[in-house]
Amino acid sequence: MKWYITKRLLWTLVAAWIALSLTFGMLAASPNQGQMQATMSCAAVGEDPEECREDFRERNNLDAPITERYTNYMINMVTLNWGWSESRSQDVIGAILSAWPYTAQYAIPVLLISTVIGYGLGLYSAYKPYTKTDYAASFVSFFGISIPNFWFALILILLLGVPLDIIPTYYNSGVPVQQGWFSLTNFQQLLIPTFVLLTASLAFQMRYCRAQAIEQMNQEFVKVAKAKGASDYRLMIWHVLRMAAVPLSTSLVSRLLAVFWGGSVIIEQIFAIPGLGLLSFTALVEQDTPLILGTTVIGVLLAILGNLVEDLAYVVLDPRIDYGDR
Amino acid sequence: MATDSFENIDWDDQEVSTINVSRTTFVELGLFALLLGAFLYDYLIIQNEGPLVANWDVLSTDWLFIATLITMFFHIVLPLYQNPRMRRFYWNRFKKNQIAVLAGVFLVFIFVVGVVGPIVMDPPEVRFTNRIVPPAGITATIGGATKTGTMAAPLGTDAKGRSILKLVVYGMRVSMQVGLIATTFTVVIGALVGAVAALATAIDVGWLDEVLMRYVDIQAVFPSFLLLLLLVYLFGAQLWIIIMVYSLLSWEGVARTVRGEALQRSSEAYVTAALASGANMMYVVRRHLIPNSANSIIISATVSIPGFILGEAGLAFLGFSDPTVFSWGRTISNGQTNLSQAWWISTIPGIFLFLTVLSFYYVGEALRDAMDPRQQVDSGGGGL
Amino acid sequence: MSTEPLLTVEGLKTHFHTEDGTVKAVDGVDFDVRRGETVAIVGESGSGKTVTSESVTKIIDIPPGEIVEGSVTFDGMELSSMSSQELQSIRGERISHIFQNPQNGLNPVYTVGRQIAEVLKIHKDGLSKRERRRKVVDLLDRTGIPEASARVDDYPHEFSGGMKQRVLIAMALARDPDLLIADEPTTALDVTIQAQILQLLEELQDDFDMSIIFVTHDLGVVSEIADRVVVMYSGKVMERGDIESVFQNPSHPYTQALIECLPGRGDSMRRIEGSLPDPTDPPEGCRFSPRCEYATDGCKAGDQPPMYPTDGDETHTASCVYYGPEHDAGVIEEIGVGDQQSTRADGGERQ
Amino acid sequence: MSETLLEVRNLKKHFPITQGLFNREVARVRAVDGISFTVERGETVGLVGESGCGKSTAAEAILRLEEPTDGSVLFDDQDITTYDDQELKGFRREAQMIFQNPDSSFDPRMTVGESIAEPLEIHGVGPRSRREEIARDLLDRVGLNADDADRYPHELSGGQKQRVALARALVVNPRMIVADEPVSALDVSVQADVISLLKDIQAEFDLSILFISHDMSVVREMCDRVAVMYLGEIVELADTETIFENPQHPYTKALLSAIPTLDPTRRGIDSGLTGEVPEPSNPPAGCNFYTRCPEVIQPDAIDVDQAAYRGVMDLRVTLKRQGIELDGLREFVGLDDDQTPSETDIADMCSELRREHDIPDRLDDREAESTLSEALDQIVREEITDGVEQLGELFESPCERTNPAPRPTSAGHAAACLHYDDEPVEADTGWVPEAAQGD
Repeated sequence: MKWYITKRLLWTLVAAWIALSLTFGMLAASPNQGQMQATMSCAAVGEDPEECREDFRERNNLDAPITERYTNYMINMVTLNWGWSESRSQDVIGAILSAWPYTAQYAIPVLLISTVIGYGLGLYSAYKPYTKTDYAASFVSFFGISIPNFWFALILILLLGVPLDIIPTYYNSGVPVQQGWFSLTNFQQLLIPTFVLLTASLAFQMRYCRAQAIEQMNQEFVKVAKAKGASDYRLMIWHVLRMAAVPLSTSLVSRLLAVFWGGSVIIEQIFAIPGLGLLSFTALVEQDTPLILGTTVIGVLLAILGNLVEDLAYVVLDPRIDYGDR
Repeated sequence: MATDSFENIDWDDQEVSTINVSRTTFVELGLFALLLGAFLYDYLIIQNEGPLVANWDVLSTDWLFIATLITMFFHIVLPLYQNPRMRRFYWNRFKKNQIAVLAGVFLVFIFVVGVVGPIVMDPPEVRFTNRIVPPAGITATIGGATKTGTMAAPLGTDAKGRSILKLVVYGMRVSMQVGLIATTFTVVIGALVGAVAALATAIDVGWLDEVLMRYVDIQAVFPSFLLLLLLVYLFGAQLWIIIMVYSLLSWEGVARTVRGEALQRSSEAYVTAALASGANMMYVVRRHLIPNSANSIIISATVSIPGFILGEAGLAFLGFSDPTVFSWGRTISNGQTNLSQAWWISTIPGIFLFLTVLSFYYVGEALRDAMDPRQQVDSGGGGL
Repeated sequence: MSTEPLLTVEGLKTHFHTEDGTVKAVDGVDFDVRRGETVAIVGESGSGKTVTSESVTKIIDIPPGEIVEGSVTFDGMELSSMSSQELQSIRGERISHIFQNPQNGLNPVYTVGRQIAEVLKIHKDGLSKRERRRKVVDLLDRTGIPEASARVDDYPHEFSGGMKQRVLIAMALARDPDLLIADEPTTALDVTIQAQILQLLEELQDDFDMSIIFVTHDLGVVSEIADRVVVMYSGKVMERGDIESVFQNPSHPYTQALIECLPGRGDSMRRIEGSLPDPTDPPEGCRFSPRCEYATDGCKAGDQPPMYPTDGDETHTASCVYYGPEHDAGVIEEIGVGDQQSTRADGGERQ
Repeated sequence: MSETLLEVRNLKKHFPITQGLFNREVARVRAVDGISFTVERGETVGLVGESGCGKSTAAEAILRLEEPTDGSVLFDDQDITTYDDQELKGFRREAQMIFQNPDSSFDPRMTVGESIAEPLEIHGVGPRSRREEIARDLLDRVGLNADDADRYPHELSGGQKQRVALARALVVNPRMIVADEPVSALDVSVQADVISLLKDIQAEFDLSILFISHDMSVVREMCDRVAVMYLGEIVELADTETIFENPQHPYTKALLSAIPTLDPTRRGIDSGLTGEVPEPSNPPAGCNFYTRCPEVIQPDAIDVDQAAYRGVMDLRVTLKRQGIELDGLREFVGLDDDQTPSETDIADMCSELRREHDIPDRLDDREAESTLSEALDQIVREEITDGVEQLGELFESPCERTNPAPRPTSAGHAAACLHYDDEPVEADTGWVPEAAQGD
């Protein structure tokens, strides 16, 4: 057991290192956007753009050999000194730390609810396959994964926000500060964004759980359990769900993160929620390279951490693993 | 003459077996060579200035689109055409799912209009004279003035007076290009990596398989949308760059499927039978492993196409996509400002986007049921 | 053996509604099982023997399966009209089931002991944790698992095929059932392991005083363990009777054909022409008529002939017109099991 | 040319088990551990044994689908283990294979005609049209009709697919067919069809067949001679009737007595075998079968009832190969973890050990009984190693020391068992049939 866990931890570090190197590689290989932004802002102010470009390269020692820049970049990354954000005039880490609560406040509920309800629906439609409820459930799941989240948000704003105006269509970032994170108004203003994100993640969880559950239900040990006199409830939970949890656990986090990241940038832009999504959006608009790098790396590291959680869950859930193999 | 029978094969002169490239593959390679030649001519000789053919200046995405159409023709349309029995078998099972048939028809419509439309119809032009006109037959009050739509712009116009109908038609082409080109590249790269990995295990070059699969694990973990944003920012937002970035970021699913299929099939009896008759590993890969994974490739492709379309639309909505291209996402985003009065600007393209993506998912589901009975839930047997 | 049968199945019809039509897997089956008796249901694949055994306690999944007709009376209770809760209280308690493929009959993520204890918990045995563990160890020991007390906490993947089947038998006997339905329990096992399992079932049948329904396609196994036998073909019963009379004097042409095409019997093997009928639209008249060498037009019309007694023996009946009125049973030539060399070595010493 | 088409000499196939980062070899699965036999022209030789005995691996090693670890395979007097790729390809044309599972024997995307013609395509024979014509002709010969050629495998039944497999094997006009459990997946009535077709085709084309099966009655129907395999080795080889009428090796006897008979009046199925087949990665020392053999030879020092001796041997085997977990025993007797066992507990535990291994309470040989009860006492008091040693000294059987080579028996054929006196049967091959022995 320990050997497997240490192997997985080592692998997580290697993956993180490769991720950082890849982002550095992409940065180095690209025409440096930050530099273009600096020259443009100088030209606007009337200074000589060429000279601005020179001192920008100076400050970021872009002319140093690649290995030296690489090691600096890595050291900075590891020591959490991720550089200075021009557009927010604060250090990147600070910006991220100030923004993440706004994302977490709706992200965590979305992840939890979509998993609990998603698995519940998935199990139910696997329990009664090819019935009306199953067809209805699968249509809802198709709807959930097909509907473009930004368009769905606009439609909801159009239908609910404008006429019913009790549901705010824009997020007032002051509310959590004055009335606290769990106040009613904060809840109200998060209603539409959470619902939009929820449909997509719920749909994914449901489809995946239904497929795994149906596969497990065809196994012989379910028939044996039924022959033991087990009730349908005990069969579905203790046998089918418990067994499906093994494959489900290997994609619990990464699958959700994939759906989630896409949605959060768009949702926070539409509803002006000052979370990590909006942070990376404004960074891109302002062409603030360090901040862009920061938000991307946070996303990648979170995904890698999620992968580690999945691997450990796999070990706990499936006694069959012979601890030698991957 | 009496039917030939196996006894009278004279084995002495049958020693060497040539690698015979079939006629169709030969034609396909020829077409690709032609395409490459035209591209080099356009790129090097006339430095992409004037139009290449008649008045059609072939843009970067078009080259990719033509290459995709050629690949799709030779690997999907032609094989189905060549053996009717297989086609009938799959069609009978596919048409059991009426919604999928409907979705299929809709997709064909989108594809044809998307390809033909922009050739026939000139691009949407800005005319401030008839800004924000509602669709034909609908009256709406915009900024005090009430207007009713006319057939001139059947679906109404946007804030810059561009006809929504044209925007939608051009949007179809963009979505089709993104979906099909990116998927074709993902399939080609993924199948290649998957086959190489499976082959490596089969001929005991274990470490190569291990390296490839570890990279695939990393790529599977990366949140592709975030990376997309970063790469588009770093390398510019032209459509073909977005498509290539998408292709390079999301082939891991196909690689895993092809590798899994190939490994599982290489232990099947008909592969051992081929080996027992003297076939070498390359013959087995070419004749058995790759064609057999075609089914699961097609299934995973029909699921990845909508993913790419939604991704590009999201990018366009945020304003990071190619400004010169009329993507649905961009049109929806532009309609965001005057959403309350001019609801149609965002809604109509959104409906098309939603239906296209939904259709792909339904067609994908029906294809999986038709092609891969193993994954199908059989009626008898276990369960409650 | 008391005369009142423990289980009586009358006119059982179980159909499956699939996309390409209704599969009439079981289309009118009658048999009964007395206490302490072993009844074998024998037939080839597609004969409906498994569906029959699974219809008794409605283990088949509904939908797409459906028990269209027929009654299943067990110890005075009518099972076919029972609610699923009532059925659940019978399964594992009064009637238990073991299946063909031991390899994945056990849930791989729970220990063997826990899965056996589950039966006791479901049926509220009222034992304390320690007492229940002792009972599980005792059950494992009685089904021949070596070192039972040490192996109770092992996981299924640590057991061989033969051992897993013993665990499943222990699980089935946990609540001391009256009837055990064994669906081809030894088909997936090697012949020496099969011998051990068959012997074990015989011993346990006496210890637990239970009846057994033994479903198999192997006539050898039938003759080893069965008291009475039911021969099924394409969803219907062809022949039924005591083991000696059916094997000494097989009456229905299908039973004869089954016996004669067994390999290793010395004389040349007979082959059955044609192929299995399509379950969605079975042939008219006797189901075996399209492949039967004695078939007359009478056989090919109307519905399946009733179970006529053969040569005056009420308990040995066959569904064939030749044993009915105005037909001459002599037409079907006599063959018997006795006159063929047994594949078992006679010379070798017997333990 | 000599009558023998195939001669296998001391063929071995081991699979290394590797572990850890550098794939160190920690154990070897000795799937085939030195088998020798011959197949004459037009003869059918059966390779029989239970799952895990290595019969399928042997077949694949003979055809070099798996590279043999040791030994040689002579086909037409030439050793194919020395062939290079080109020669091997020529050999492949002469020896073909058919498989157990009809569903996975054919590529689902190829028509029946294409599958049959595939060996021709591999050997570069003629244009497509000629291959197709040959395939259609062959379909008639195996009892199907020519226009089945355009059908796909999923449209055929199991029996029909095995016929097509036979056609595919015949298309290159081979001299030998290796049939790996060709009828095991079929119903009895369909089995009869395929077996009689196989026999007719063998007669028509004078084929030699290596027939692999676990079903003794099918083997009796098909084969002229039978080799019985156990844990990677051949324990007995003779012509079919002798094996069935007068088996010599204890395993063959057990195998035959486990087969259910058709006659209900002669019931009583008792193979007398206990326990399971040992792990091939760590086969028992000496004779492989001693861990389960009902006729295991008692050392001269003792004379005990054979069943009781088998019980003691079972106990010794458990001690040696898996070890005994005393806390399981203590729990069985009702002792708590820390409680020291009283005298009666010790006695109970000893009698439980006896009961679990079917050892009677008292052995009739006085000396054996005292050694046994003393050893049990030590084991239960956790001095397991001394107990094992004590048991070993007295009860060790000669079968544990020597792995017997094949020896002549009274029935006129050889069996690898110490029951028969130690006279070498034949020079090197060991299993050369009497006929060849004579001249």
